[in-house]
Amino acid sequence: MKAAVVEFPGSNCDHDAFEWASRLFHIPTELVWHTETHLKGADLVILPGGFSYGDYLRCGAMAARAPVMDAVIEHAKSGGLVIGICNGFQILCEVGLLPGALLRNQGLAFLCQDVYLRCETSKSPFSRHVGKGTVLRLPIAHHDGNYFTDPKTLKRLQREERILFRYVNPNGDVNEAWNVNGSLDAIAGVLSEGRNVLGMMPHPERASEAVLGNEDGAAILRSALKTLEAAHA
Amino acid sequence: MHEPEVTEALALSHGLSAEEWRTLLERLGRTPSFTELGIFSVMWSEHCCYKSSRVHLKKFPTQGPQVLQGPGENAGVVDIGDGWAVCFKMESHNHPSYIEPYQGAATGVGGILRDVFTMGARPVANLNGLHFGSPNHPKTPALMRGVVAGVGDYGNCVGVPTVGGQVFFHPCYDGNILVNAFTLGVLRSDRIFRGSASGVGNTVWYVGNKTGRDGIHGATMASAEFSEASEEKRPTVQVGDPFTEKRLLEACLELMEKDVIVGIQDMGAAGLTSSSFEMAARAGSGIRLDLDAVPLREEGLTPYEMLLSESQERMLIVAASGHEEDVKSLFAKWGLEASPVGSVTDSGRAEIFWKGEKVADLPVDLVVDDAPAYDRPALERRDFKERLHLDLSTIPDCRDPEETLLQLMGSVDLCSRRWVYRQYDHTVRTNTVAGPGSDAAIVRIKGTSKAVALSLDVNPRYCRLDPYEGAKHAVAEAARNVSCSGALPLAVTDCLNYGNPEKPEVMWEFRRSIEGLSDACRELDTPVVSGNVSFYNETNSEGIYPTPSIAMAGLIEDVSKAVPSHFQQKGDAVLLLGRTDGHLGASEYLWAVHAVEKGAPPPLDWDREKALQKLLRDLASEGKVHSLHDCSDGGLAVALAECCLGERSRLGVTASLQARSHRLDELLFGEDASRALASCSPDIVQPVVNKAREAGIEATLVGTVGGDRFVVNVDGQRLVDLDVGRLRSTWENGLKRVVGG
Amino acid sequence: MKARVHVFLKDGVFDPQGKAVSQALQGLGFSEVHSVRQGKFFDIDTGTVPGEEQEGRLEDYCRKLLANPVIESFSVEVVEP
Amino acid sequence: MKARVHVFLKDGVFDPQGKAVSQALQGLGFSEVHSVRQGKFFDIDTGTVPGEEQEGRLEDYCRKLLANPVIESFSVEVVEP
Ligand SMILES: Nc1ncnc2c1ncn2[C@@H]1O[C@H](COP(=O)(O)OP(=O)(O)O)[C@@H](O)[C@H]1O
Ligand SMILES: [Mg+2]
Repeated sequence: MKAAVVEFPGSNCDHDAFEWASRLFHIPTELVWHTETHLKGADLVILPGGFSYGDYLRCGAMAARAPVMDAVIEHAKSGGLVIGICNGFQILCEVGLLPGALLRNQGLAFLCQDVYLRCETSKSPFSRHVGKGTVLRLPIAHHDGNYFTDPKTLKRLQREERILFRYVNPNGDVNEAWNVNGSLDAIAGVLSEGRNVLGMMPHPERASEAVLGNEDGAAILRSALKTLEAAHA
Repeated sequence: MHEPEVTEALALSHGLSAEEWRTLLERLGRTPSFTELGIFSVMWSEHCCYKSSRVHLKKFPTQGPQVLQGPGENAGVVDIGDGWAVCFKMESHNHPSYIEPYQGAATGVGGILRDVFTMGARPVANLNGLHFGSPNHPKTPALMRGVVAGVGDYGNCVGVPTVGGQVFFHPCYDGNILVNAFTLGVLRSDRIFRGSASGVGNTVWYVGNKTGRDGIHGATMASAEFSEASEEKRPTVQVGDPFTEKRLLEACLELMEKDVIVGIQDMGAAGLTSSSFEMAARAGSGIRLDLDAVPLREEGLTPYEMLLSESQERMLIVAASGHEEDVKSLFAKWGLEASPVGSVTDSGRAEIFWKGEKVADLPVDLVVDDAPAYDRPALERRDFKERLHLDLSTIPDCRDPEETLLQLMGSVDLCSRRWVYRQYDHTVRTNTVAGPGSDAAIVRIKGTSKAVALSLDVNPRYCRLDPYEGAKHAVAEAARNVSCSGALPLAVTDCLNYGNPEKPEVMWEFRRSIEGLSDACRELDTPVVSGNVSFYNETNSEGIYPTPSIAMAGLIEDVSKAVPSHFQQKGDAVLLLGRTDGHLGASEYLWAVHAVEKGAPPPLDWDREKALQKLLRDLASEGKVHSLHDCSDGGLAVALAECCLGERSRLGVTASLQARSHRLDELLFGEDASRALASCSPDIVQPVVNKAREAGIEATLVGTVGGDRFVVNVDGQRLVDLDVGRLRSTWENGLKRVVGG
Repeated sequence: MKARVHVFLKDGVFDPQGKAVSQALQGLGFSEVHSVRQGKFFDIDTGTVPGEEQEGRLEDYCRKLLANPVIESFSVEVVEP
Repeated sequence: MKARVHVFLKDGVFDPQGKAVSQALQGLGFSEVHSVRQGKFFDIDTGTVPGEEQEGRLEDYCRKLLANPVIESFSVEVVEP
C-alpha cells in the first residue's frame, strides 16, 4: 500500500497531506512534483489543498493542465483511489474527473471554521468504515467552495448516491444556515462514477490528531486504507 | 539621460532637512547625482534609518541566554532548546493600508513573511494588530473590509496560518489606521541566515518579481504626515503577488539547505537600495551593481526608479561563486528567474553602473551608519496630570448590571473577532492547538513535543493616559496571556506606532513608552529581539494615541500540557486568582458606557504580576487546571462571560461575588491587573488555593461551571441571569454592526 | 495581434459576485438596477499570428485554459490584427 | 438599459494574475503570447434611465462601487438604451 501527494507550485497543504498519510497512518508516501509523469506506484493519490498557482484565473484551472494530471487521470480511470481536498477538489472538477464546479462562496468571503458533515453513503472506499448517517466535524478554509452543477447532473448524483458528504447542523440535518458556502444541495463532497475518486472541500487532514482537538477526519483515510488492504489481501 | 539638477530645493522636496543636506554635501565632498540624492533621501528617511528613535531604542534590553539574534537583522531569533529556534518580527504597513487597504495590508503581510524566511526560518504563524477609527466614521467599514481581506488573502494563499491578533477602534485612528503584521518562523538554531554581503567576488543575485515603478518613495511617504493633498498624490500602489511569494519562500528555503548562500535579504522599503547598502554595511564590504541586469516589468525605468522601486516579492542573495548553476536551476524549478546583478567588493563603496556609466558611487558607511540620528526634544503632554485624575462621584454606578454587561460584550472593542478571523486560514499546516479566540495562540512545533504561545497586545487608551504605564501593561498582558496557556514568556517584538516625532509631546510619549517597555521586559526577562517604528501617523496635525503593539512569544515544553482559555467541564470550580481593588480609571467600561477617557491605568506591581504568571504556569504544568483566562479589558464580569464563549465549549457558569466596599461597577468592570480566572475539578480547589497562597496570590472561589445560563450573584443577590446563547449572539454580532453582513 | 477575450458565466449558473454587486448598487441608492452579472476579460498581446488563424487561436486559449466549459462561455475579439 | 462596464488595472499597476495566465498559456505551447492583462466586466440590467443620463449613471456605479480609483480605471458602454 503506497500513497502519493501531488505538489503544484503554490500548493500549501501538500505537507499536511503527506503527514496525514505517512506520520499518522504510516503509509509509505511520496511527494510527486507537477512536472512528473508517473505516480511512483501509488495506490492512493492525494491532490492536496491550498492555492495551486495562487488560485489565479480560477481555482485549480492551471493545475488541471499540469503534466502530472495525465497520470492522475490514468490512475483514476483504471480504478485507483484519488482524494482531492479543497483545492484538490477544485482541480478534479477542472480536469473533469468529477462533475460540477466550485464557485465563490455565497457570502463572498473566505471562510475558515469548523463545519458539520453528514456521511450520505457507505458505498465508497472512503466511507465504508465511516458509516451512513455519521456526522463529522471538520474544518474548512476556502474562498471558492460553493458547489454547482447543472440540474441533470445533480439528479444523477443524487440517484447514483454519489454525494458523499452534505453540510448539516450539529444534529445531522440539512439546514441552509449551516450550508455556509451556499453549495447546491449542501454538497460538500462528491464521488466519481466509479466511486474511486472523491473530492471534498473540508480538510480531514487538519482534524486527525488528538493534540489538535479533533480526530474526526481520520475516519476517511482509515476507510480508504482498509479498503485497499482488503483488496491487496 | 536627462535628469533634474540637484539643488538644495530638490533635496528638501525629497524630505531631507537643510541640515541633513549640508551634512551630506560636507561628508560626500561633492554634490550628489540625482540618483544618489534618491538613495540618500530614502536611506536617511525616518522609515529606513530610525533617525528619531535610534537613540531611544538603545534602552531596550536585548540580551539573554535565549537570544540568538537580537535587533539589527531582518528578524530576531530565540532559542527554544534541543537545537530548535524561532524567528519573529512585527512590522507596520499603516500608510499604504490607509491609501489602499486591501493591497496595503496584503503587501504588509508579504513583507513580514520575507523578513522571517530570509533568516532561514519557515514561517508557521502570523498575527495581526489592527487599529481602526471610530466605528461610526464613514471610512471605517470599507477600510476594515479591505484590510481584513488583504491580510487574509495574502497569508491564506502563502499557507501560513493567521492565529491571533488584536482589533481596536478609536476616533484617534480616523485618519490613520494601523496595520501591524507579525510572523513567526521555525528554524534549526545552527542554521541562521543573515543579510550580509561578504566574500569579495561573490555574486549578487536578484530573484523574484520584476521591477516596476511601484511605490517609489514609499519609505519617504511613511516618513511624513498625511494631508488631503497626499491622499491625492499617490505613488503607484504595490500589488501583492502571494503566489510568487510562496514560490520565493520555498525556493529560498530549499536553496538554504545547500551551502550556497552567503547572505540574503528581502527588498522591502527602499527596495534594491536598502537591501544592497545594508548587506554591504553589515559585512563591512562594498558592492557593485549593474542595473542593466535588473529585470524590468516595463520599459524605460531610470536608475533612480530602479533603485527606489518598492515592487514586492523580490530578494537579494549573495551566493558563493562557483554555484551559479545551482542558483539558477533551483529558482527555475519554482518558475522564478534569478539574475546576477552585481558582486561583492572590498571597496567600502556602492558602485552602481547603468549603460556603461557609473550612476552612483557612494561610501556605504556614509549612507548607512552615518545616517542622521536625533535626540528630539520631549515635553510632557499638557493634559497629562489632569487626565490622570478621575472623580468617580460624577459617574453613576451601574443600575442594571445585566444590561451594562450586554452593552460591553457587544461593544466594538470587546465583542467577538470572529468576523475577522473567519477570513483567515488559521488551521493550515496542522499545528494550531489554539487559534484565534484563545488568550494566546498555541502552535505546536512538529518533530518536537514543544509548542509556542503567541499574544499581541496593547491598550492605546492606557498608553494615551499614561504612556509609561500603558507600555508596561502591554508587555505584562501579552506575557500573562502567554502564561495562561502554560507557556514561559521568552522574548518580544514590538511595533511602535506614534504621531509626528518632531512634536515634543509625541516625543515624550515615545520616550516614556520606551522606558515602560524596557522596564517591563527587564522585569519579565523577555528581551526585545526585533521591532519596528512607525512615526508620522498624523493627518492634518491630528496624531494617533501612542500605540506600542507588543507581540510576545512563549514556550511550552510539552504541548500536551497546554491549557485552553474557556471552560471545559461541567461542575468545575471557578477560581479568581489575584486581588480585586476595583480600579476603574482608563477602563473600557468608562469609555464604552460613559464615554469617559480619564484616570490612571491600573497600578501594576511587578512582584505580584510575576508571582501570578509563575503560578499560572505551575498550575498548567502540574495539570491542575482545565482552563485559564486572563482578566483584562472589561474586568471580571467580562472575563467570566468570555470563559463561556469558546468555539467548541458551550457551558454556562454561576458566579457569586462579594462587593465588600466596592461599587458594583468597580467590582464587575474594574480592570485591576495581575488577575486570571482558573477552572478546575472541585476536589482540588483546596490544593490550588494553597498553592496560590504560597505564591502570595489571593485565590477566591467564585463559582461553578455548568448549565446554559450565565449567572452572577453579588452579596447573595442575583444581578445577572442570562441565557448563554443570548450572551453569545450579542457578543458575536458586535462587529457586524460596523461592517454589515 | 492584440485581442480581447471575455469569459462569463453561462445562463443559469449562480453568480454570487454579480448578485452582491447588484445588491450593493441598490443599497447605494441606485434602485433602478435590476441585475448584474460579473465576468472576466483578458487583453492579450501576441507575436504575429496569420490573419485567418487569429480567432481560432483565441478560441484555443479559451478552451485550453481561460474558460471552464462546465460553467463558462466566452467570446473573442481581435482588436488589432 | 443594458450596459457593459469594464474595470481594469491602470497602466503600470502590476497584474500578477495576468502574468500567471500568460505564463500558463506559454506553458501550454502558445509561445506567441507576449502578455496578458486581466480585468473584470459587469453586465448590468436596469430599469429605464433617460438616454442622456445613461453614461453618467454607469460612471457613477463605477466611481461609487465597481472600480477602485487608486489602482483601477473603467470604461462604460450602453448596449441597449
Ligand atoms: N486581527 C485579528 N486576527 C486574528 N485574531 C484576532 C484578531 N484580533 C483579535 N483576535 C483574537 O481574538 C481574541 C480576542 O482578542 P483580544 O480581546 O484582543 O484578546 P485578549 O484580551 O486576550 O488579549 C484573541 O484570541 C485574539 O487572538
Ligand atoms: Mg487577554
